[in-house]
Amino acid sequence: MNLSVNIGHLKLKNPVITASGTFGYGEEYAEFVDLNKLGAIVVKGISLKPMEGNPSPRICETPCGMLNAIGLQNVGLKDFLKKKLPYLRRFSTPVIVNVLANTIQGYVRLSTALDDSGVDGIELNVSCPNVKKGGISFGTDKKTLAKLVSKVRQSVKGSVLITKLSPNVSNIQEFSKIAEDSGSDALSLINTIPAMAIDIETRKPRLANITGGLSGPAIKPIAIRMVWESYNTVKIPIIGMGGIMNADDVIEFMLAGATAVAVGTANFVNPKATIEIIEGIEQYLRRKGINDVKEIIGKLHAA
Amino acid sequence: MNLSVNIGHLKLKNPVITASGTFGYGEEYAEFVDLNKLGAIVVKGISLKPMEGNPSPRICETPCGMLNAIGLQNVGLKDFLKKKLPYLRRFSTPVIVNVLANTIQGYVRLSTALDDSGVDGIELNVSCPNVKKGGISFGTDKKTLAKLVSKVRQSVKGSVLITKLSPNVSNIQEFSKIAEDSGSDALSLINTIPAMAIDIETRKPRLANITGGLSGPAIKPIAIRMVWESYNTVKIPIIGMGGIMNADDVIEFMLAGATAVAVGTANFVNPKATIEIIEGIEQYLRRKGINDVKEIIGKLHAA
Amino acid sequence: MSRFFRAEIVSNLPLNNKNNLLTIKPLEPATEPDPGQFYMVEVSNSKTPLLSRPFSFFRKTPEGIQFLFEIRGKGTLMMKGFKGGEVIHMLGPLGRGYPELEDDKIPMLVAGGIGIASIFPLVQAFGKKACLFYGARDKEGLLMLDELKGLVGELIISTDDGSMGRRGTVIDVFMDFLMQTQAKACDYTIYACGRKQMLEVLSRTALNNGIKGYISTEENMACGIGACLGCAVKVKSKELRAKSRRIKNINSELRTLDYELMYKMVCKDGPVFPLEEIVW
Amino acid sequence: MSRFFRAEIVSNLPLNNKNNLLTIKPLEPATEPDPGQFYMVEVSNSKTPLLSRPFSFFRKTPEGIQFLFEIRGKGTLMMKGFKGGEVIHMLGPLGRGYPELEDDKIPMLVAGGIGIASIFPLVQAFGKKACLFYGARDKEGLLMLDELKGLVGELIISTDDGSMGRRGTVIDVFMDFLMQTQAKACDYTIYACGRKQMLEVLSRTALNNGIKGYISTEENMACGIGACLGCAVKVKSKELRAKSRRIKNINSELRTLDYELMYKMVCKDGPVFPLEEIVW
Ligand SMILES: Cc1cc2nc3c(=O)[nH]c(=O)nc-3n(C[C@H](O)[C@H](O)[C@H](O)COP(=O)(O)OP(=O)(O)OC[C@H]3O[C@@H](n4cnc5c(N)ncnc54)[C@H](O)[C@@H]3O)c2cc1C
Ligand SMILES: Cc1cc2nc3c(=O)[nH]c(=O)nc-3n(C[C@H](O)[C@H](O)[C@H](O)COP(=O)(O)OP(=O)(O)OC[C@H]3O[C@@H](n4cnc5c(N)ncnc54)[C@H](O)[C@@H]3O)c2cc1C
Ligand SMILES: Cc1cc2nc3c(=O)[nH]c(=O)nc-3n(C[C@H](O)[C@H](O)[C@H](O)COP(=O)(O)O)c2cc1C
Ligand SMILES: Cc1cc2nc3c(=O)[nH]c(=O)nc-3n(C[C@H](O)[C@H](O)[C@H](O)COP(=O)(O)O)c2cc1C
Ligand code: FES
Ligand code: FES
Repeated sequence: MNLSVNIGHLKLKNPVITASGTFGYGEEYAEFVDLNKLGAIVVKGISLKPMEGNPSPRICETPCGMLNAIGLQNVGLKDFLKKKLPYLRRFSTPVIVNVLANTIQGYVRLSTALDDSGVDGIELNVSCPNVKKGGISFGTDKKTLAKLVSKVRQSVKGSVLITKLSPNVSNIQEFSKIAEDSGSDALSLINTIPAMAIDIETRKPRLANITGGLSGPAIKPIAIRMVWESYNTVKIPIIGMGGIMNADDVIEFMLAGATAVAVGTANFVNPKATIEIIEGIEQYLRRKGINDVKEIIGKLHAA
Repeated sequence: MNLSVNIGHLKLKNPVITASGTFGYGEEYAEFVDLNKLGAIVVKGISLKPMEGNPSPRICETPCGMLNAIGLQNVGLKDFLKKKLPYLRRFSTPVIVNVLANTIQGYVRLSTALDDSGVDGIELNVSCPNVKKGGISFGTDKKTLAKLVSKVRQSVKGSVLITKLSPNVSNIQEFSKIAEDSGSDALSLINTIPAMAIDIETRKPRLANITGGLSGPAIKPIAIRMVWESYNTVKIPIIGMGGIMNADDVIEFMLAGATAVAVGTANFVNPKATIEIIEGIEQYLRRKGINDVKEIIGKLHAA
Repeated sequence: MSRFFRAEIVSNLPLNNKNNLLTIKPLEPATEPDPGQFYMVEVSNSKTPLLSRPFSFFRKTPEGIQFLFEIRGKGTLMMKGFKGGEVIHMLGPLGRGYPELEDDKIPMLVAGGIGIASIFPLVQAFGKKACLFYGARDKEGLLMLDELKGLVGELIISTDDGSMGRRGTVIDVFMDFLMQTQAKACDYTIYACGRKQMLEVLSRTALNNGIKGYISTEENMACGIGACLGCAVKVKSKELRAKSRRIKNINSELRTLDYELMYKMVCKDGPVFPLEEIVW
Repeated sequence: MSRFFRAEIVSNLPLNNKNNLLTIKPLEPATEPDPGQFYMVEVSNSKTPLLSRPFSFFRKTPEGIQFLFEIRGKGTLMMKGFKGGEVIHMLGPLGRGYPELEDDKIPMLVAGGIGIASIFPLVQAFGKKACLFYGARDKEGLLMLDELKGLVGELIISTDDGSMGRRGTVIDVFMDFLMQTQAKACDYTIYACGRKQMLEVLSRTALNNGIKGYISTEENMACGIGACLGCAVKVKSKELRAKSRRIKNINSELRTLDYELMYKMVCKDGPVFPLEEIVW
């Protein structure tokens, strides 16, 4: 049975990727997961300089989901290349680095350095606040997004360039098209959805940062819809994510048009989730008598 | 203890309203709920002409939520005034009519007729597709929204004018401000979020309409965030809704800045939900030694 | 006396690994159900699954109200876990049940699989004068046979795989019966419950043979009381109904009729409808 | 041998209406826990609540691994419903436990409320040479007293409402003790677990009196293994730690230090930290 899929010129053993920020730098899960078995590993978002992150509480639970406001804590580009990347290189699995900055130049410098370092993929997290634009995120302003992606495109040669769109837009098709036209090799969606929870006893927000990003099964129907809308608009492959807990969820995303998927919050609930999901996909295909997982991509019977 | 709140010049016995489309035309729930006890009743969205609605399946369940694509089935303005309104008039509870159209003129004609009929409030459902604009919803285009609300404003004299914003926007503050500046007496948020689910056995979408609106506890954190952002932007009262299942959820919405709340999906799970919630609010206030519910509006300790 | 009441689980007996017999006792005064009516059952008080699930009134015993349920997905899987003594919320009886039988008519009961749950009260009501066609995928799917044998006049059993009774669908068997029978088609009244495809074929057959009858339909439900408009089923308007005797599929016509309310709600106007009323 | 394993509920004994003693038996070879380590417990396989909850290793018995838990919210309420025979997933042992005691030192164990769960293994390890300060809101909150009496050298009990032992917080009692004691402060090593406020006051007191020690901290958790970065606790950098002996609140300084990683993860670097390391 063939589980392999292609994201741009990158060939994945199978469609199951780890979602940025939910799988650490890979090493944290090596005890539970044979990293060689994964389709690809996307690491926690990296910035030029190390970032301290937000005060606690950084996470809290919500109905069928969770909020997080980690504040993009990360070791920074230098330490990532020196301390984290070498470890990941020991595995045959492609490494995709999620990058974040608050200026376009920042994204360009990061991407250039990572491209030179030979990472397999670069995922632009465009949900970050743009300091030049008074903090509104790159991913919700069409012109800015176009400029950002095309600038980065020029400097990225070897790595696959993936744009991780913000779900916080009225019309995901438009933004998908912009990312494609600006030179992305693939799209990732969806990122967490801005949300908030309040402790009615203390009257305090449940997160020190007040608002945070909603992830988990709660957002799956929104993610499925966006993947499907995006699939009907662009030709480049889509990495679908948002609330994937098991293989059935993956099949749902792929039928909606995802070429690959990313597993996020599920890793926290079950550190072996990615592996069990890969096995589950095989079982589904076997049960349905399908020998190539690519056959189900976008094969929703909508009529 | 004082539970009353004001929405524009409309005084509600308590902050608990029924969410449009989830409480029929009131009569369906009269067997379970003393309609006189409610803060207000918002009826199913009304259009000029009766609407047939979508084929089945119209609803399906999702993690901590549900999707619906009813297709705006309703009896139409004429039958509503003749057959439904008289019944509701028998109760002391204010009646708010949710209206929908696919042209600005449509909204204006509906609102004028309803205003003349003396209903207490008119709630503009601006999430409907705008035929003039190729079907993109009124609520996601700033100019259109401004035009729609101000035009309706001119023709609405007696009724309180409420704009029910679409959650499907990047920046709810902007749209809240537009609705306020265009003359809304109050805001309702949030409406359902566009979403989708697929049956992986049949490969068919779970809704005949393919996509539908996500409601229920899953969307509560998104709704709370939008109410809070909106509260920090406008002066007019906000009717908060989205996943309210119990009194604790209501307190959370009010701390975030809602003056009143609407209970939707919860009615399906528990037809007595609204009444139990009103009792629950009283208990909370008593426990906290608060004698006026207005004291908690927007009283989030954010620092 | 409210139709939304708390009920105690008296027992939850597994009939086999796919079907359970659930008995509940209302803890508050509750309304008496009619044959064909149903209840919305709260699957979990932790609200996952969120929505209640509809189940037909199966039987009333001294212990309480009984339901037959088939394990299909999340909700029914959790219901399999119901334990005696637990308390759940229920809403019902709901909807319109099966109409009375006109005197001089012979009741033909047709049950596919778990559809027997809805038909059973009719078996009790009509007793010996009833003729029951009861089919399932395999013999695992045939429930309560001993009780049924004792009650009905004629019990004709079938399974798709032939593991019990006649091989074939309940419809095949029903057709054969129509061939042989002496009685005139118009002497019969059909009462049927089962999967959509079965009800569709049955209705067409009935219409073609001029047999009147009633079928119990299913749609996903949320409120159960006609408020959410979620459980719509397409029905024919009066004028169209006449035509439909001749026309196989009239969806085409329907689509062209503007602003005619062509939908009824399974939970409120149904679940039981005259078989000629439904649009397939 | 994986730290993520399936475990069978052996028993789930209510000690009173707010606290339970849970005993589980790993169904796969599992790692031995150290005092102060914890496990992530799957609350419900229906995934609501979604996230596992962290609980300190309390005791190992022939029956299995034991946990003491207090019913606080949704998750622990569902755990109250755990029945013998049920199978759940667990992740652990996790984090860094309490360091060994330096020879010539006297262990002072301080437990606030359910914090006793984490301290108990130390009681077993240090036995008679340990002195345990154990406080709770009321006597309902004081658990396992008989076992404790038998084990520790000195057991000093207190309740906020005075319903048992001394009236006052465990800290008040601890301070009084420091006044009277002959031994030099530096002879002691504190091991403490309890609510934030208690640990903060205790740490300040200890610092002011030059007593070394360790405290077990709490933050909301998702992954339990240092991957989500959700359970951050603010710690002092080496250079700042020196100062802090004098400075009460040094958050101000911290904020100004650019790009210094000032956070550690409770689940991975902790939950136990040297008490001078934490920033309050
Ligand atoms: C009026 C009425 C009476 C019914 N009486 C009985 C009965 O007596 N015994 C019995 O076993 N079942 C009965 N059903 C069907 C029963 O309600 C569904 O099997 C049940 O809701 C499935 O829930 P689930 O969570 O297990 O499945 P889900 O996980 O919700 O879905 C599993 C499968 O069941 C289908 N399904 C879900 N809800 C319904 C529904 N309301 N109707 C039909 N299919 C559905 C889904 O489309 C899916 O294919 C009745 C349905 C209706 C509308
Ligand atoms: C390392 C560690 C060890 C622990 N050991 C024990 C133990 O041995 N026995 C015990 O009873 N409890 C222990 N706790 C606390 C326990 O994890 C929480 O009480 C539990 O997660 C609450 O879950 P809930 O769903 O009932 O409450 P929720 O509904 O999640 O919340 C109820 C209240 O508990 C608070 N809470 C939620 N999660 C945590 C958490 N991880 N830490 C602290 N407070 C929390 C919430 O902020 C809220 O105020 C430990 C916590 C940590 C971090
Ligand atoms: C704790 C946490 C941290 C995350 N950090 C990042 C990040 O650094 N960069 C990014 O692009 N997405 C980040 N995400 C978003 C996830 O990659 C993913 O898009 C989202 O969680 C939806 O998937 P899920 O529902 O399976 O978790 C994070 C999510 C979580 C829960
Ligand atoms: C079945 C259903 C029908 C609805 N119909 C309408 C409608 O006609 N007009 C409208 O403005 N909102 C409608 N809504 C949205 C609700 O009024 C409410 O905004 C949304 O469901 C969020 O609240 P909830 O999570 O409590 O249900 C409908 C929601 C549901 C579930
Ligand atoms: S289930 Fe709500 S109308 Fe039928
Ligand atoms: S809980 Fe995830 S890092 Fe500690």
